[in-house]
Amino acid sequence: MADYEPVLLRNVGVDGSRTLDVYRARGGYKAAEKVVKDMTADDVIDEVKRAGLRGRGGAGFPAGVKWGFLPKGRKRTLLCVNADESEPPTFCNRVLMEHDPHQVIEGIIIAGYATRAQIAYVYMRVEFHEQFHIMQNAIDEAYAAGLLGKNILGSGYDLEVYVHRGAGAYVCGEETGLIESIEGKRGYPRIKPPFPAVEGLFRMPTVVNNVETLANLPHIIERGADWFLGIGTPSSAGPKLFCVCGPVNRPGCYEAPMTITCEELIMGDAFGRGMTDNLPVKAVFPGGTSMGVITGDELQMKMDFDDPRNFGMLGLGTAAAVVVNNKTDIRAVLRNVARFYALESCGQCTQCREGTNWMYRIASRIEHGAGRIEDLDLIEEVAGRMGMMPGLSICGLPDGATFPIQGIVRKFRGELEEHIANQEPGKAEAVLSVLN
Amino acid sequence: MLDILKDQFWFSAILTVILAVVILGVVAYCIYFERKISAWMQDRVGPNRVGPLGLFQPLADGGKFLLKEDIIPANVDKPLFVLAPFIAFGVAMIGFAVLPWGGVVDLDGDGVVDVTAQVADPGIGLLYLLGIGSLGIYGVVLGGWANNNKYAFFAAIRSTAQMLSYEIPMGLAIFVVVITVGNLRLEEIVLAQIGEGNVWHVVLHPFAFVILLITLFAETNRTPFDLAEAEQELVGGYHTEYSALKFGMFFLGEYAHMITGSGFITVLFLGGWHLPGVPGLQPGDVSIWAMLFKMIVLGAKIVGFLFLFMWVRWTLPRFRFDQLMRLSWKGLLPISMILAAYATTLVYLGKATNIPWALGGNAAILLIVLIYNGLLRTEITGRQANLPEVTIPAEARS
Amino acid sequence: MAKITIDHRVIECSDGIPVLQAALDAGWDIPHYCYHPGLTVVASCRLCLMEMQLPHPKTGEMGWVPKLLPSCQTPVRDGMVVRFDSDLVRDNQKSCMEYFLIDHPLDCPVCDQAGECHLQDYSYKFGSAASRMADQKHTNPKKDIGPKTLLYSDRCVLCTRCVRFTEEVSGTHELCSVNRGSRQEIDVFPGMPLDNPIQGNVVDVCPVGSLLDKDFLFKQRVWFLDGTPSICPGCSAGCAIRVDQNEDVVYRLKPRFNPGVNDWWMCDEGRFGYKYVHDAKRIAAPVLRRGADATTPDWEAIPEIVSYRFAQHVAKHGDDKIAVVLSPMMACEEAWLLVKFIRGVAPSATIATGFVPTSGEAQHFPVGCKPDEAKFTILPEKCPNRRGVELITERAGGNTCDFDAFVKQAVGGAYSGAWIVGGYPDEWVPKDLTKATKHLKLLVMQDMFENTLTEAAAIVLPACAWVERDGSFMNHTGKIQPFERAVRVPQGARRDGQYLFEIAGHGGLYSGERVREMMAEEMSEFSEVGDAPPKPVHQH
Amino acid sequence: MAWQTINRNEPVFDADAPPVLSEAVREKIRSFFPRYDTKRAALLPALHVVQDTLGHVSWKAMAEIAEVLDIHPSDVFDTMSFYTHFWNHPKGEKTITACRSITCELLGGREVLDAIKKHLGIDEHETTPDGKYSLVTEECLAGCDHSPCMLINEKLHKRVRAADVPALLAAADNDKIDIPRSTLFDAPQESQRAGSGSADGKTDDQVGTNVAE
Amino acid sequence: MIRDEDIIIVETPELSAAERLYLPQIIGGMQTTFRHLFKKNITVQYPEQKRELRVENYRGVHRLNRDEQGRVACVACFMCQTACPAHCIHIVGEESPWPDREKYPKQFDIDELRCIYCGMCEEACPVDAIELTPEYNLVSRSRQEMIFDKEKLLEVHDRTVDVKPRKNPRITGYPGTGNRSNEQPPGDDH
Repeated sequence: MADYEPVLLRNVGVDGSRTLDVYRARGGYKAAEKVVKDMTADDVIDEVKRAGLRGRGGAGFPAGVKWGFLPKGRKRTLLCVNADESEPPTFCNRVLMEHDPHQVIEGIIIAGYATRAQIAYVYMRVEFHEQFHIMQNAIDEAYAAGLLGKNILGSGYDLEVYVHRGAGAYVCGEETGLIESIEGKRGYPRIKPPFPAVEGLFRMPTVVNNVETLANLPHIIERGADWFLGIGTPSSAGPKLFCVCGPVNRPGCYEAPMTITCEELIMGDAFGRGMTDNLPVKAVFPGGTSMGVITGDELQMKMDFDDPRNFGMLGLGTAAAVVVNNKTDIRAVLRNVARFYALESCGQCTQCREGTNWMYRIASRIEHGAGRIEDLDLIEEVAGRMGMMPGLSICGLPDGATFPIQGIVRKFRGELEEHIANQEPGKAEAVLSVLN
Repeated sequence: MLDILKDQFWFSAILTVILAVVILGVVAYCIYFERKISAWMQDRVGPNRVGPLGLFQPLADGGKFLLKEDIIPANVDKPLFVLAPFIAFGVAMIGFAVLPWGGVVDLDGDGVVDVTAQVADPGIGLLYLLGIGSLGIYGVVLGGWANNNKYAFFAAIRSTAQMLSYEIPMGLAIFVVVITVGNLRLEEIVLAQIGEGNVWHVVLHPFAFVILLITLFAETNRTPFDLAEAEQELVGGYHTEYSALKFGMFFLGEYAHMITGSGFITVLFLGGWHLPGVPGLQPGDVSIWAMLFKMIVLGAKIVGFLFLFMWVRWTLPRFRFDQLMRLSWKGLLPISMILAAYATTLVYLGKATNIPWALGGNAAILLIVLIYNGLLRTEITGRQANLPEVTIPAEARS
Repeated sequence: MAKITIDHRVIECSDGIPVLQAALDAGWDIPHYCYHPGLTVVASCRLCLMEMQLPHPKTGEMGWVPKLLPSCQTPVRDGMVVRFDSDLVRDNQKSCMEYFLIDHPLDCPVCDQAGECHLQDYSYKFGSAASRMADQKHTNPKKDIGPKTLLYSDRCVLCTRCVRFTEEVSGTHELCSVNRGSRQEIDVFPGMPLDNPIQGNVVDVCPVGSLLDKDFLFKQRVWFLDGTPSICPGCSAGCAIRVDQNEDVVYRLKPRFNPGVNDWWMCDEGRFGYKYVHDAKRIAAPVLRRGADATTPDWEAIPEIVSYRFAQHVAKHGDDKIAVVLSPMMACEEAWLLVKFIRGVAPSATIATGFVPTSGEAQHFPVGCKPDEAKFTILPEKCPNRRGVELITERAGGNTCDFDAFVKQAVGGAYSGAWIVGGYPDEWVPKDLTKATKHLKLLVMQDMFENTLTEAAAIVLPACAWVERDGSFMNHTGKIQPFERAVRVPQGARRDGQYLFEIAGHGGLYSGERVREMMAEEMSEFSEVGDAPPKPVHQH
Repeated sequence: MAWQTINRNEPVFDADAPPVLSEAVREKIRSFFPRYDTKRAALLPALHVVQDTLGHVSWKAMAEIAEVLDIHPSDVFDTMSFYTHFWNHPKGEKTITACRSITCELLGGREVLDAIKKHLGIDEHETTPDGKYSLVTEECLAGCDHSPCMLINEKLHKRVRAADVPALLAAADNDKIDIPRSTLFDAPQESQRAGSGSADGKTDDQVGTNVAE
Repeated sequence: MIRDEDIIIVETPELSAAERLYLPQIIGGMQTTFRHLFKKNITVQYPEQKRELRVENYRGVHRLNRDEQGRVACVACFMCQTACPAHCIHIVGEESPWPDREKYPKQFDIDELRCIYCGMCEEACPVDAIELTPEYNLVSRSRQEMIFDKEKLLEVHDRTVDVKPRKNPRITGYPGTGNRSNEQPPGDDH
């Protein structure tokens, strides 16, 4: 893939890539101008639909279709930009906003125009301090240049873009949680239906799109849907940002079509460049932790929207891979993942609120050498009893908790059992009897 | 002093006083022994708290009877309610009047018989006894009626029926003796069992003895025939509402009745004060010491019967009422009728005191009874035949 | 009406109600915590999930949805097929119940909710016998969140009904949930305790023993209590309530579902306003005064004494000098019996309606809403039956007047004989009326507590509290609602209805229903009152 | 001890004390109103501004925010407690947010965290006695390409080694970012950061908005 | 519901001729009773002699246990009052003055005269606070004395503190019965 020319990341590394001038000099805002001046909203939607742009936030829902759900005779539409990138170990949105904020803003203008939104809220997680300032500065610049605000580029289209900072809640990355959070409430995901496209922020039709999804829009408009479809496979078209991190030689965010395999992502010269100290890969969370885990033997998995399902994963997710080498104790990984979901569960649905926490308690007990063999079955069963897939929860967070934990217990059961067998005899009973 | 005693009237008077005291004492101690014997039979100790060996228990009981609140419930028939226990007790006591306690007595040793050791010696002594005995039921019936309590009333009715049923075989059994002796005076009946060629009637008529014994249980309301006070179904029976002294009277009456009955059967069948071959117990021994000896012997025989009464009570369970009736009407009555007829026949044949004849007859009757019971009485007859038959499936039989 | 099929049984239900509600109405015991018909749906307890057939988004054909759907949130559609009796559903219930109990302290023995706790009931019915949770339980603190309410947060299942209640019904927003995930708790803002006039309902909506009433705390175990349907006499709203008593002691009042009147709620004033029932100072026996000496006559003699005294009075002073004051605390039946009696002995006697205690303004909830949008209202008229006695007075015809007019005339000496009914829990006698007693040669006073009038009365008859009587009240909208007797009268007293029944010349035992039948002959309003109270649409 | 009762009837601050939010801060909060349809939606920005101004959001501040936004204080408490970012008790001048995501943990995040704890002598969610540093952990800072990383106030420190920690903490401007700051959520000019010590002089019980592990 | 196969039909035995006469049986019975006249008594002279209780789970006077700190162990849950078939327990609960306990009995009365000593209270108690001691010597001079209040029941505990009443082993070990919470509940053998 060495010959792949980055599109989304084309400005990364260019001096002053954050500034409007540089962005414009490199061809920016042409698409936005084209859209607001020459195209109707439906044209834009059709183009995006034709390109088959699937949401990059994790669920992979086609963006054009999502826009099509908006009710016909609506008075107002609101656009929410999901920049609440909290999934470990995902950071591609950060890279986009940090290095090329105007690309995102241009995407917002196009999406806003297509959905006839007058206001766009960029919901950005609070830990993105620098990125917030970069983004806000870029927005200010865009306002000054007439790219935002009233009558954009003289087209008569108005769009206000506000950055709304989150405050440290993973679940606000869920679209309805994000909406609730903007409304100034706790970030409880809403029950669906009604979907946000019908009744979202402030009970108005609302579109929620990921930063990366929006960053793709200028290129689709500029180069056409056919170009977009020419990259990758028909169902997984277009450029995609991949993150790779952990004990690899060159962790980072890379752009590639969705035809690469996980192995290439880790080992490829253009990507991770292999493991540190050449240690074997034990496990990879190829799509962010919530999508599940593959073992070192399953690295041939393709990083597209479909193939991960064949490996017991929930989906492609954010395509951010964290690699675990064989020096790592799988129990620590299990505990870390379990802790993340236990602490980030919003607490609305019983199964998720209690189940994630229960899993964490079991996982940390196992890590401390006080596990029991039956705990493995238990943690797997608990993990199997939550999530949106069996209909047991409002949002997808518990699904995200299910897949990595079930994956770890299933795929590394032998190792876990070995640890339990080798732990200090009687410790589990001792710990449990102290607890109760 | 002695002269006064020579007068039968004064002798009887003094005897009455002595007897009354002694019998009351005996009655009281009967209760004590009843409890003791029942305890022994059940491997217990019995009363042992009041006095040595619990001997003062009757006194304590008596004191209690006297001192307890005497309740007369509302709506009872007051006069009868009060009267009934006295009838029951009084009637039982006056039965002693005709018992021949010690034959005839020569008080001063002058060879002339002065008095009879008997309160009264009427010619119809036996009839007196029978009559008085039947009166005993009066107390029960009146008590049960006066209680104004349905259980007591049931008891009264039961008693009546029971008494009615058992007096007939009893009368017939006595008839056997009377027809054999040919006299109703009790002293004569005793004497008829003594002397050459005479034996105790129990030897002569064992069947009649047994029947009289059984009917006596019924007459005295003792287990297994104490249906008039069946606690299970009638609370306390005829004395449900009685308490304190009146209850005590019923209680004492029952024991007095037992003593009378025992004396009665002793006189009729066991030779009264006589023991064969024992000097001092023969008709010729008329000294005052012989009289006392005779009295003791008769008393001992009575005590023996009392023991038998108690023994049976603590052995046998109570009859069901239909069983009680069946026993009387279908068992005792036919047998006693045959006995009476046979005894009459013997007298007619002049073989009234002939032992082989008498025993032979008894043996024949026993044979008939056994044959009837064992061989003939296989069919269910009468109303019982109309009962629906219970069919048992073959596979359920195991 | 929509027809839906639940477990092969077809039921009819109104359009658009949740499937859960339809199933509950049809008699299924569907476990649920967060759903309450009076509150918004949050679908967060995930216990009521069912399998459903929904139209396919593309083809429109009905087909089983592969996942479970929350029945509280899915509205019924005609022809819908729902499966409750399925392994998938049961499996979820079982695991869900296990999750609920993960951090639950299992302190049922000391929990006042035990016995009416849905955590207990559902665990028993839908849960598993043992918990596999072996790790340390997380314990949340107990909080004193208000003057009348305690919050045991470790028993909480976070259904947030209470929070929604304060947001949506009371509109006072005291309660909130704090923190998130498994550390979430219900709390109030410190210094702003849960203290609104209808806060007691949060205890009722709480399906577990988390919110508890300080008034009832540790007093009784609920399984000892017997509930009697009744009507709250606290104001003229006529809220349907349940009187919970054990051995003739009232321990608490609970609201009963009464659509259109109080729905599921009741106010604290009514809830805790029953205490006077067990006041030791209550008049418990009739008193007869002749000059200075007072006697207590037998109840059997009362009808004769009263009739005789009135007849004598009429003979002496004429029948237009007699007045009767019907208290709005009386039941309609009692008022009617009294009117019948008076009109019998003195046809032109004046019938006056009694003193109507009022306090403040009507309070509408949610706080700050318009009166016609109110979900719950506390009325200023602190008596249950003003409209009832007014109706009876009006139908009685002849001389009638209102209370103020009566007082004026009585002070002026217009009456020489009067029967005044009180029965108010508080001090009520106006000063003027006390002055009027000097004109009253025959005063029959029927009241609960001693006051200046009972001191002056020739005959004092004890009035009973409403829990001791039965009858019906007419609320401010004119709805006649029957209530039943919950406890027996104090020793020595007798039910008002009973002695009025006898005084009015009837034999036998008084019963509200029997008198209503008699009343219905002349007042059609009372012909269909005797219906049973409406079936509770929602059990908890 | 579940039986020990927390009394919520008594206010934890003095209602008569002077307001902790200056008019400038209130004005700043109000400036967010036009952005949203409801006033309540300005709650998160308001909390950011107040935390920026006072260092933390005290009970009194919550009540005053509620007043500005025209909602009940409990709603402020409710929302605020959901988010881990807000403190309802005083925090240090510099907040160290150590990342403990899986990537950081794989690359030595635990050692870094331990080094910070050891160096400052405090545990998570604690503040040094001199009020200089508060330590919290975050699940992921989205800096996985530079793990292990940590934030000191707004500055992201990348590839931190346990050995670097003392030097890093000692550096005076370790919280300065070299990007032009947007003033959108910043405190109004005239107010100064309260640093340690709460504005109403009271420390309250840990109803913690920060979820403890 | 009784199943058909569980029904055993017993036929009346046929009586022999001798049996029908009843006399041999009567005599046999009388022999038996007569023999017993001379047997050794088994009576124990109770107040003077006292016999060891042969049954370990004898259910005598109740006691109200104390916890380690000497306080009444009862949590006033009313379970015993609920379980009592004779309605002889009367409890008045109150908020406890101790920090580790929620509720305690302000008043705890057992009417020992009404009690039928069935032991249900013991079974019902979730904290093993009420137990039936093997103490059977229960006398008094008035009915009032036989209504044991809390102090008196605690006194019984102090007196019998060393006696551990034996309980049905099947019942112990439910989760939540205080110190035995880790045992598995019975279930399989039902």
